This record gives sequence, C-alpha cells and structure tokens, in this order.
Amino acid sequence: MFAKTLLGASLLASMTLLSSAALSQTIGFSQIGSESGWRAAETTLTKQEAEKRGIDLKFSDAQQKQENQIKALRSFIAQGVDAILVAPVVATGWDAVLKEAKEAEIPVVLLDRMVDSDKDLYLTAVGSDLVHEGSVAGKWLVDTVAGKDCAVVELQGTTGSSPAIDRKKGFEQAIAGAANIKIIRSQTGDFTRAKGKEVMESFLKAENGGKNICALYAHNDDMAVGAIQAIKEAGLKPGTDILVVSIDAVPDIFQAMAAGEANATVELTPNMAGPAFDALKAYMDNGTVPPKFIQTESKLYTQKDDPAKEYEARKGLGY
Amino acid sequence: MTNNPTLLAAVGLSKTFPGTRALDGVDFDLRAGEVHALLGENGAGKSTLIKCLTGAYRRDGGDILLEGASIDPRDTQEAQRLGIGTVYQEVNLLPNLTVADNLLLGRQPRRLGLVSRRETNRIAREMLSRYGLTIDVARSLDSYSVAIQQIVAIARAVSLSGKVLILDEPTASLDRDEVRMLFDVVRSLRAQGLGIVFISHFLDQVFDISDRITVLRNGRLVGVRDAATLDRTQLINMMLGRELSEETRDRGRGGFDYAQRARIAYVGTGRAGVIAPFDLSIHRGEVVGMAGLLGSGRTETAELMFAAAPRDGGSVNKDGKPLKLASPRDAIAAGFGFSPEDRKTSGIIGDMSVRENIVLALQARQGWMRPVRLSRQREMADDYIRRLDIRTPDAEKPIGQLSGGNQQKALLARWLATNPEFLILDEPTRGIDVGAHAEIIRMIENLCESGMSLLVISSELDELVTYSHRVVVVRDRVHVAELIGEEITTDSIVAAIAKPSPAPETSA
Amino acid sequence: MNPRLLPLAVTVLIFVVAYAVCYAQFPAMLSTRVIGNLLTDNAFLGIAAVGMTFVIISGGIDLSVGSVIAFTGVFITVMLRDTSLHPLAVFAILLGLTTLFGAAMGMIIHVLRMPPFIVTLAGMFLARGLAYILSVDSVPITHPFYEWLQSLYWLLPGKGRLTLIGGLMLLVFAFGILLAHRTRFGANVFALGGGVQTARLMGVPVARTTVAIYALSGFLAGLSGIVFSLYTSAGYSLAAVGVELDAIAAVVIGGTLLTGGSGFVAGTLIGVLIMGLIQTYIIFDGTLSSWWTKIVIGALLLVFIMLQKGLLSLADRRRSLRASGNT
Amino acid sequence: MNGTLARFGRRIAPQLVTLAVVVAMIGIVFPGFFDISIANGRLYGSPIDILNRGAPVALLAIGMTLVIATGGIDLSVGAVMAICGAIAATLIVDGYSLPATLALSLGAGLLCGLWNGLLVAVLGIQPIVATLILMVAGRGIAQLVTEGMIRTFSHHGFASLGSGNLLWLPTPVVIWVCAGILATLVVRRTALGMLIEAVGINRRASMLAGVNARLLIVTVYMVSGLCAAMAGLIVTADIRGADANNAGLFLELDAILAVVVGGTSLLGGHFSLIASLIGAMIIQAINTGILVAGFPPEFNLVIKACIVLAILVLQSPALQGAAMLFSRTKGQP
Repeated sequence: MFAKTLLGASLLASMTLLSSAALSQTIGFSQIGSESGWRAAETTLTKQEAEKRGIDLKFSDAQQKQENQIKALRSFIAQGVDAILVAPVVATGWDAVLKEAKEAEIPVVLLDRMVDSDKDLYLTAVGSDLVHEGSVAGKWLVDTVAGKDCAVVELQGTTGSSPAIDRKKGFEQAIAGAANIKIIRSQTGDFTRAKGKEVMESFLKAENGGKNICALYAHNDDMAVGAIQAIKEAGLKPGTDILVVSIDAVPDIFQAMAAGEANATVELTPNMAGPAFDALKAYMDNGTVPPKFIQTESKLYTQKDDPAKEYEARKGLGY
Repeated sequence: MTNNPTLLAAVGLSKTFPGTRALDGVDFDLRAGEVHALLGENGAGKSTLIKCLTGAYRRDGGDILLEGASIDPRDTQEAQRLGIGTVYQEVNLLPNLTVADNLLLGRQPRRLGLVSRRETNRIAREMLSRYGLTIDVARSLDSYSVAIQQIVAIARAVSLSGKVLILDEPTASLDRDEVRMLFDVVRSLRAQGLGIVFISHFLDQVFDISDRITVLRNGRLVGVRDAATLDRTQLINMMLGRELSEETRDRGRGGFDYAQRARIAYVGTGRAGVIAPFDLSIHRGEVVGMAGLLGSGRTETAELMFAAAPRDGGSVNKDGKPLKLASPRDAIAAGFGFSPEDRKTSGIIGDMSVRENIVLALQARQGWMRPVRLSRQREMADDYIRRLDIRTPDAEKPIGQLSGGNQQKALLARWLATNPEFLILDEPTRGIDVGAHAEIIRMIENLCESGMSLLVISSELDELVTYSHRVVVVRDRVHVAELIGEEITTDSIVAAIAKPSPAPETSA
Repeated sequence: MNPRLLPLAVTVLIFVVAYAVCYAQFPAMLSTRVIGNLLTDNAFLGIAAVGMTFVIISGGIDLSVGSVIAFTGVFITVMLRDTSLHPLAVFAILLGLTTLFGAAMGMIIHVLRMPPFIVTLAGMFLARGLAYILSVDSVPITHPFYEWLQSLYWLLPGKGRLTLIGGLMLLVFAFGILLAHRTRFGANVFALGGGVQTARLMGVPVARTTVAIYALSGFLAGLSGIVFSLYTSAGYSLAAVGVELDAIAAVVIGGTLLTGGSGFVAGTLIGVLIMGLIQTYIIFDGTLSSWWTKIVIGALLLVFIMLQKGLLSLADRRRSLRASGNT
Repeated sequence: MNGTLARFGRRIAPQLVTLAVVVAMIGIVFPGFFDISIANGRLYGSPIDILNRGAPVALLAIGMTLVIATGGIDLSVGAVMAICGAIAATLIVDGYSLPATLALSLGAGLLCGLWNGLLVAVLGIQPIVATLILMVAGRGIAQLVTEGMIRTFSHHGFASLGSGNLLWLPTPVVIWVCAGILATLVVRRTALGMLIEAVGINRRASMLAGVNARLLIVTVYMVSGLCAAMAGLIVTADIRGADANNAGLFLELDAILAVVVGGTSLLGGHFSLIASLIGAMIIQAINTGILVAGFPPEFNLVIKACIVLAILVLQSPALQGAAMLFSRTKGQP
C-alpha cells in the first residue's frame, strides 16, 4: 500500500509543483526554540515585522534540535517558499541542506548566529558581531575597575554554541591588556536562569563566600538574572560587591539595573528580521546582493541610561 | 495390549520439599500402546511425579527406567530428547507465534539462510494433517480454540520425543466435541505404540480413554487398576476416602431448625460456564461442608459467594435483608471472610511480616485513616500466634518463609481478627502436616460453637464428615446433592460424587 | 484477516488518511521532495527504531539509543580529527563498540535479572557521559569521504532526492523485516516476547537471544549515529536527546505491542513516517506551535494503546465465551 | 520500639553510607565544602545548596516511591512539572491571587495524576506505557500554556517559594522536608503504607483481603502528580519564570534513580520514603560536588552512571540470591 502511495506521489509531483505559484511572499523562519527570553522576543519581532510587510511567515520552532531545523528547512524548500530565515542552533552541519536550498534557488538568511559553511551557500547573515559584544563587555569592565585588581567569574552559554565561544573570545581579548583582571572560574550555565543561579551559587561557595569575586560576566542576561539572585541570597550586594555585566539587554536586566543590582549589558537587538526582510526585498526586487554580514549595533547600556525607561519600552515584546 | 512391554517405569520414587514429602516411594509403570491415567486430588503427588519424569525436578530417591535403561533427565529438554514429551493444561506454547512456528520453533527449514515460510508451513500442515487437522498454520496460535492448541502442542511433543506422551489435564477447558476430537488423536497415537500418561479430574473421560489407572494420595501410591474392572465408587474411594476409615462423627451435632430463617441465603447465584445457579443458605453456628472433585466447581462457588468473581444475577440476603455484594470489600463489610485455596497467589502477601498479614483484612475494613496501632497489632499477632500455635520465631518474620500449615493458620488469624460472622475456607488443610491439620479441624469446631457460620471446602471426606452439619456435593459445575445430619458419611458423599452425570459426557 | 494484523492495518490507514488530509490542504505535500525528505530526515530515527522494534517485541526496552547516537557522532569526529584512520575504519571500530555496549547491557539484564528499563537508563547516562568526555563542542567533519557520501543521491522526478541515508534506512528496514520474520533468530525474539519461561521450555536459547537483541539494538544505534553524523556532518554530545522516546513512540504507533510478543518491523517504518508527516504538516502550516507534534504523538500513542488493549480483551472475551460453551 | 528503630537504621544504612562517602569525597576535593555561615538571615553553604537544589528531585521521589511501591512507575513527572509551572506563571501574570494560583496549579498536578491513575488502575494499561503518553504530550501542553515563551513574573510572594527563606533555610528545603515528613507520617501513622505495600507485593491477595487496590493505585499516581506540581512550582518560582522547555527535563529519570538508589525494588513492595529522599540527596550531592570541585561538568554523567551501576549491581536480585545462598550455606554447613 505504501509502495502505491509512493507511485502516486511521483506521478502527481510534477503537476503540483507547477501549480504552486505564490500570491504574496512566503518566507519560512526556522527558530531554534524558546529557551531564553531574548529568543522569544526575536520570534515576536520577526512575526511583527513580517506582518508589517505583508509577508506570509511560516514559523517553525525546532525545540533546540538541529535535526528539527534541518527538517524544517527541507520542508520549506519542498513547499517552495520564496526565502528562508534560519537562526541556527549550532554552527556545524548545514552544508547539505543549504546546498539544496541553493539548488532550489531559495535565498537563505542567517539570523543572529553564524554557520561554518561556505559563504556562497547563504545570501547574507544578520547578526551582531558576537566577538565584538564580548569585547564591549570586557572593555566596560576594564574601564570601570580602572586598574584595580579584579577577579572575574564567567557564566558561559551552552557549550559548543557560537555565542558561547565568541562572547568568551571577545571578552578575553578585551581584558588581555589589563593584567589586573583575571577570569578565575568559568562554567557553563546553559543560557538558562536556573543553571545560572545554580552555577553562581557554587562559584560563591568555592570563592570564599564570594568575597574573592569582583565581577561577574555572563554570556546572557538570563543567566545574570539567575546569578544576581544567588548573589543576593549569599548576603552580598550585586552591582556593588560584585559587578555584573552581561549581554542581550532583555527587560529583566534593566529592571535589575534600575534596582542597582546589575551594572551593564550589551544590547543584542532581537530585531534581526527587519534588516533581513529589507535585504531580501532589495535582492528579490532589484537583484541587489547584500553584504555577507549585516551587523546590528552592539550598544552598551549602563545604569546611567535610564534603565527603568528601557524596561518599559521592551517589556511588551514577549521577552 | 496389556502384554505390551514396559516403556517407562518409576521405581520407589521419592521427592521431599522443605516441610512436605511430596513423593514417598512411588512406583509407576507405563506400557507402550496404552493410555495410563494418573489420578489423585491436589497435593496427591501427580504433578511432582510428572515433573520428576520430565526432568523439571530432580528426584531424591528411586529410579526412572526408560525401555529398561536408567535415565536421569536434567531438564525437560533432555527428557524430550530421550523421548518423553509433555503437554500441559495451560498450553505451553507461545500464543503470539504462528501455529507453524510453534510446531517448528528452532527447527524451521531454511533456504539461503532464511527461514522458508512456505516450507515451514508445508511441514506444519503435514504434521497436523496426521491428526486430522486442516487449519491455516500461518495464523497465530491464539486465534484458535484451546482444543486445537492442545492438538498442536501434542503434535509438537510427539514430533520432538515420540515415545512417551504425558497429557497433564489437557481437557480442563475443552467442550464436549473438542474432547472427542482430542481423544481421537490420543487413540491414534496409542495405536501407533506410544505410551500415554493421562491426567484428568473428569472421571468420565478417564474411564472413556484409559486402559489402566494409577491413584496417588498424599504422595503415596494407592493402587493400580485396569480401567475395565474398576467402578466409579471404588475409584473415588481410592482417591478420597480411607477404605477402612472409622466414623469419627460426633452424633451430637446437627439438630438445626432448618425452618428458621438462615443467617445468609444465596438464591439463584451462578455464572454461565463457571457454575450453574444454586441456592445455598447457612445458619448461625453451622458448618456447611462442600465436597466434590477438583474442577467440579467448588472453588468457583466460593469465589462467587465472596464476590471475588462476577456472578450473573441472583440475590443474597443476610438476616432477611437484601445485601449488596459486588466486591470482596462488600463481603467483608457484611462480615464475611474467605481463605482461598491457592495460598501463594491469592492468600499471603509473601514479603510482608506475619503480623502485617494478620492485621491486613481488619485494617482494610477499617480504612487507611484508622490504623490499627502498632502495639495493638503486636498484641493481636502474638495472641494469634499463641492461640493458633503458629510456628514462627517472631511476628516480624516474612510470612513467605513459613511452612504451608503456618501460613494457613496465619491466614485464618487474618480473618478471625475481623471477627467474621461467616467464614469460607477453601481447602484449609491442604498440604500441611498432620499436627497442624488436627488443630485446624479443632479450630473449625470451636468457631462454629462460638456462633460463627462456616463453609468449608475439602477433599478430605472424613474431615468433612467430622465437622459438617450439612454437606453440599458439587459435580460438573452443578450443586447436585445436599446431605444433612445423619446422612453425612464418607460413603454417601462418595456415592453422590460418583453418580454418573445424567447425560454422560462421552457416551460411545 | 488475522486480527493480529489489525494494528498494522490501522497504522497504514492512519498514514494514508493523514497524508490525504495533508495533501488536500497543501498539494505540495505529495511532491517527491517531501517524500524524499521524509525518508532522509527520519533516516536516523528509522534505523534506531528498527533496533527498538526488536527490543520491544522481545518484551524489553532500550533507553540508551539517543545517547549512543550522540556518542557515535562525537567518537567519529574525534577519531577523524585526531587520527588518520579512514572513515570506513572508524565506522567499523565504532559499530564494534556500540554492538559490544548493547551486548553488555543485554548480558547484565539477563545475568543479573535486572529490569531493562533501569539497565538501559544507566547505559543512557554512560553513553552520553562518554560523549561529553570526548568533546563538548560541536565538531564539524570535513573529511572528503564524508562529503562524497553526502553528495550521493538519486534525483527523483520532481526534484525530490533519495539520499544515501534515506536509502540506507530502507535497506535496514528490509534487513529488519527479513531478520524478524524470516530467520530463526526473529522467531526466537517473538518467542521471548510471548513469555520467557515458555520460550525456555520450548528450547529457545534465552541468554544468547537476549544478548543478541540488545547487541543488535546497539549496532543499529551506532549505525543510526553514523547516519546522523552524515546528516549533520558534525559530532555533538548534545545531539539526539530524546530520540529513544521518538523511537518507542514510532514502534508503538507502528502496531507493535509495548508488552512484547507481537509487532511489525514494517509497521515501525510507517510509524516513523507518520511522525515525520505530522512534523512536516506543522512546518507547512507555519502557524501552529511545533509542540503540537508532541501532543498529537501522545494522542496517537493513546489511541494505539487503547486499540491494542481492546484487541486483547476482545480475544480474551472470545476465549472465555468459548470456555463457557463448556460441558 | 527499639527493634523498629534498629530495623529502620539497618534499612537506610547503605544509603547513609553512600551519602557520607560522596560528601566526604567532595570534602577532600574541595575543603571549603563544610563551611556553613549565616547570611541574609539564613544558613548558607554548600551542604545547604545540596538540600536546596535537590528539592525538585526529592519532591518527585516522594511520589515516585509510592508509585513504585505499588509496582508501577511514573514517567510523566518531568512533563507534569513543566505543565504546572507554566500554569502557575501564566495565572500569576494574569493577576490571579497567590492562593488561587497555587491551588489551581496543584490541582492541575492532581488532574495529571488522576489521568495516569485511571489509565493504570481502571483501564489496566501497563504503568510504563500509560505514563509515557503524558510524558510525550505533557511538555507540548506546557508549551501551549506559555505560548512558547518563558513566562516571567515578578510576584514576590510566589517567587519566595523558590528563593525565599524560612526558619534560616531556603524555602524549597523547608517544603520538601515538610512534604517528606508529612508523607512519611501519613503513610506510616496511618495504614496507607502497609496497604500500598500489600498491593505492590500481591494485588490479588490484597483485593481478596478487602484492600481497595484500584482506589489506592489512583491515589498514589495523584500523589505523584501533586509532588510533581510542587516541584514545578519551586522550579518556576526559583527563576521567576516558567521555562516549559527545560523545567523538569529528564528529572523523571533522576527521581526513579533516587528511589532505586533508596533501595526500593522496581517490582514494588516494601518502600522507604526516607531512603528515597537520601537517594535524591546522593544524586544532588554528586551534581553539586562536581560543580564546587571545579570538575568539568561533562564528567557528571559518567560518574553518575558508574555510581548508579555499582549500586544497582549490588542490589540486583541475582546477586542478592547468590548472597543469600552463600550465607545460608555458611549458616548450615
């Protein structure tokens, strides 16, 4: 019976492919998942931007699994979408499916994370320079401690993910010139609040109740928010006893900054889709080939930047 | 036929289990080309004998001779290779496999390394056609009736062994036509010169098919008879009675005013295919005995009365008021107790202590919110251990480690602790030693003197005669007779059991 | 029809109906691309599910599958990175390792009489732990042989492609079907599922078969891991989390009885395809939460378990009716 | 009474020894492990962290122990945690009062348990299969509740369930210890424990003795659902957000492990809640120990697997049978 289905399928295939002419633009978006607030905001903003432009957005949540993302990409290709956005969960393993997309002449735009495939295989990548983000955070710390000795603990992102690798690299580059700043402990907090809190607790225990720690660098705000709770529970004042710098600029970190519990965050804008849609439109309408990398701004926010206002501005985005 | 050479013989076979002597110097012989019935009540030693012959048990003493040579099979497979195949009541095949796979498991014909389905099925069909069976062998075994499954099992056993075939209660769940079909198969195998051991508790069938009959009781050989010269009453006497038993009956008993309202009255209780609807009432302080052969419907009656099995309609009255009786919980709430026949699977909670086993029913009745205090539990346990003389080092020993008799006493204690008005005891004296036996009988008498009503099921007729005010006889899933007072003698019970069914099952 | 075939028939029916519904809504669903994708994207799951089918038919369960897949990927990448062995040699070593791993679990289950659930749970921790120790990073595989393997596909009419791994899955299923239904080993697996005691009495080599079943599952998990590494051309210790559950679900949806003794390797293929179909539908729709996949699969599981339950009790009732005709 | 105490001591001795060994090993690798101070009005130190972080598994282990004692298993607890956490966060964000939120989410846990219990006790589906359904579907349901986001909230009352202090201890510790004590009292001071064990050992005999096995089985699955709901609330309150993705992921396996390490047989029967709770602490001690000792976390699973295997092999029926045979032959030459 299955064989019959297959046979029927191949017979019908040619007909159906011909008839799939799109009325409006259909764009597939393969999202990693909803593991952090930032990512949820990215999803919300992408949907909003698509609606603004009258794009029919096919959204697929991969539940943090690369195999699901590859499946989603293949399905988009089979469906004959006009373009594909993908926020890749890991950097590796995209060659085959990107080649397929290229052969089907469907442009692919990477969002917020890079892949290690050949640059020809995708139209462009929209993202912030992850290394740069790390170095902005590192530079802020160097400027803030101004030559005093400072022992830093680091909460890494999910092991093996490109933000974890690059944000670590950038931070280390920025503090390389400052002999007074040392990373004394570094562990993965999986980008989650719960793990950020748990790992920070163990850092505090391991470093004399936190008295040895001068600053915390977290690869994302969620871990920082978790760690701030751990610091408070340890009887220390986050933001004063231990400086807190992290990346992403999600609403909750502004709340913490307003309360004086966090010091700085580097913005990673969740609106990657806006520039991506613009680049796609230009490419499809006029054949304008965008640059291979569209960098979004990595703006530093500190307690001086009216965090309360920033919080209000962001809280509705589904972070 | 009777002059055929002896095929398989057991000489002075003995087997002891902790606490019981299951076989005590039993002799048995099987000739080629005969059907030899092996009879006895539960615990008589039939299955132990079979298991020794087929290698499932290792014997403690005696010898097994196959065609004159001493054998000592270590497992059933070895026995099979030697030529002894067995078919059990619970078909010991795999219901989920096809008929052909069941017949040829491990020996399927192969071509190019792959099992040839067609060839397998062909061989299987051929094997079955010898038994007059033409069925689709590619279907799974469980899509066929038990009778066909039995024949498949026989076909497999015969093809694997081919000298001796042991049929252990093969007809227990067959209907009349199926039995006839099975017997045709057995007769043709007999004609081929196989020696067949036939175990059954259906006496009609035994007389129908067997050439000789061996009876065991309590692990000992009672006797071997030619089927043709034996009558039913003699046979039942061999199985149940003591040929020379004294009448120990206390003639002072009885004298119940049966006109008075009974304490508990079942009307029209029964279940299709299990037990025919019956009426039964029990009075205050009365012991009703229940006699019948194994599989006659005794246990099923008890289960229905305790609502441990569903019944079709009928009503139950207690003290004249209708009683809702849908589950054992209802029965216990009404003051009933039930000590089942199969202690291990339905009676004891093996891993729990004697104390916990004793308080379980009381506790279950009180509900979990009202626990029996630990000190009270200990008191109760110690009290019953003393009163019933339960041999255990202390109340905290897991009951599974006690001997059968002591487990039985603890189960009795479980029900006595609930202070029941009506207690059902199914084979309370089975498989326990003589001392405990006597104590349990004494206890039954004491309980009824204290006003409790009892229903006691037993294969020990002289025991029933001793304590019963009334005896109900069950035969072929029907309550066939009720003996009251003076009528109760072992002879009258045996006669009631032996009376042939009104419509003989397998009339020629 | 043999009532035992009913679950399989229902599975096929559900698949066909589901496909028809999908087609009605999205005609592109019936393109060879989608069909090729179904095979390619679910190749690793399908191969692992074949092993799981054997384990479940025998009455056991294997929770270590997903972890073994992850371990395989990491092992291959590390070996290719740090040694100069040819990928084929690495494959051979790896398959030997995972087969041994499975055999060891089977041995523990049989000899120590421990529940398969717990033994394979420990195996699951162990395999993923070993993967972590080898490497926590996602390491790309850049060997030319890999690229060659990935470039192998057969272009179907309509631009669909039957890839090497998709084809391999079909081959494994063919092999599995033969093994289950056409060998003595297969019959023994079913026999174990029917009842270990009875099987032993009927002469089934219980120890050898048990060990072989888990070894087979280990081997196929390793093969599935190789396929996964071809699929993603990387090894990542966090990969394939929860694949064992998907495999179990596919096996049950494919009409195999979770209690063992009855099942179809071919049904598992349909089960895998049904699960792939649900995912594809949800992606095609583009507005449904992808988590509906899980809920639908849960519902399907319920349906199938109830169906099997119903069939069993039906068979029982038939038997007891027969018994009541007695005497 | 002394006999009971001694027996209880013997029962939990292996677990206590294992815990002591694990803790001692951590102490060797990380000498500051035993420092406990008072900060911010509560005790503070690594041992407290173990108690605190072990709360979800400890709570799950309570329900799981009872389920396993009846001969069942509950694979769905992780998913139920996610569901209840998601419901709680959503409700509190929507402005429901704390008591209403707690009541509704605990109710959801009970409902999940009821579903499992009905499948097992009434429909007679194998527990592992019955609870697999909710395990697969549950996380999807939780995601639908949160609409795929991490539902964050800032309700201090609710958050204090996860990160507040009570009696110088983190609230989760107080919750699981109280739940453990309460459960122990309920099963041991009433007859519940004995009836559960009876059903687990021999269901038919128990039913014939009048035990309402069906109700009892439904009840233990409901208790398991309730415990999972509490664990879900704690996890959610701790991070002030419902993470339907990660909340309780694979915790069912840890909970089953805690029960098995606690010496309760997967076949059902005798159980010890205290031993299961110690089992949960052993597992958490391994996790925390690896963190504070500065080991790379990748060793976590291998170490866990090895310890588990060792404990399992020691407890395996085959080995115990051999040991019993050995001691018997020694006893009676």
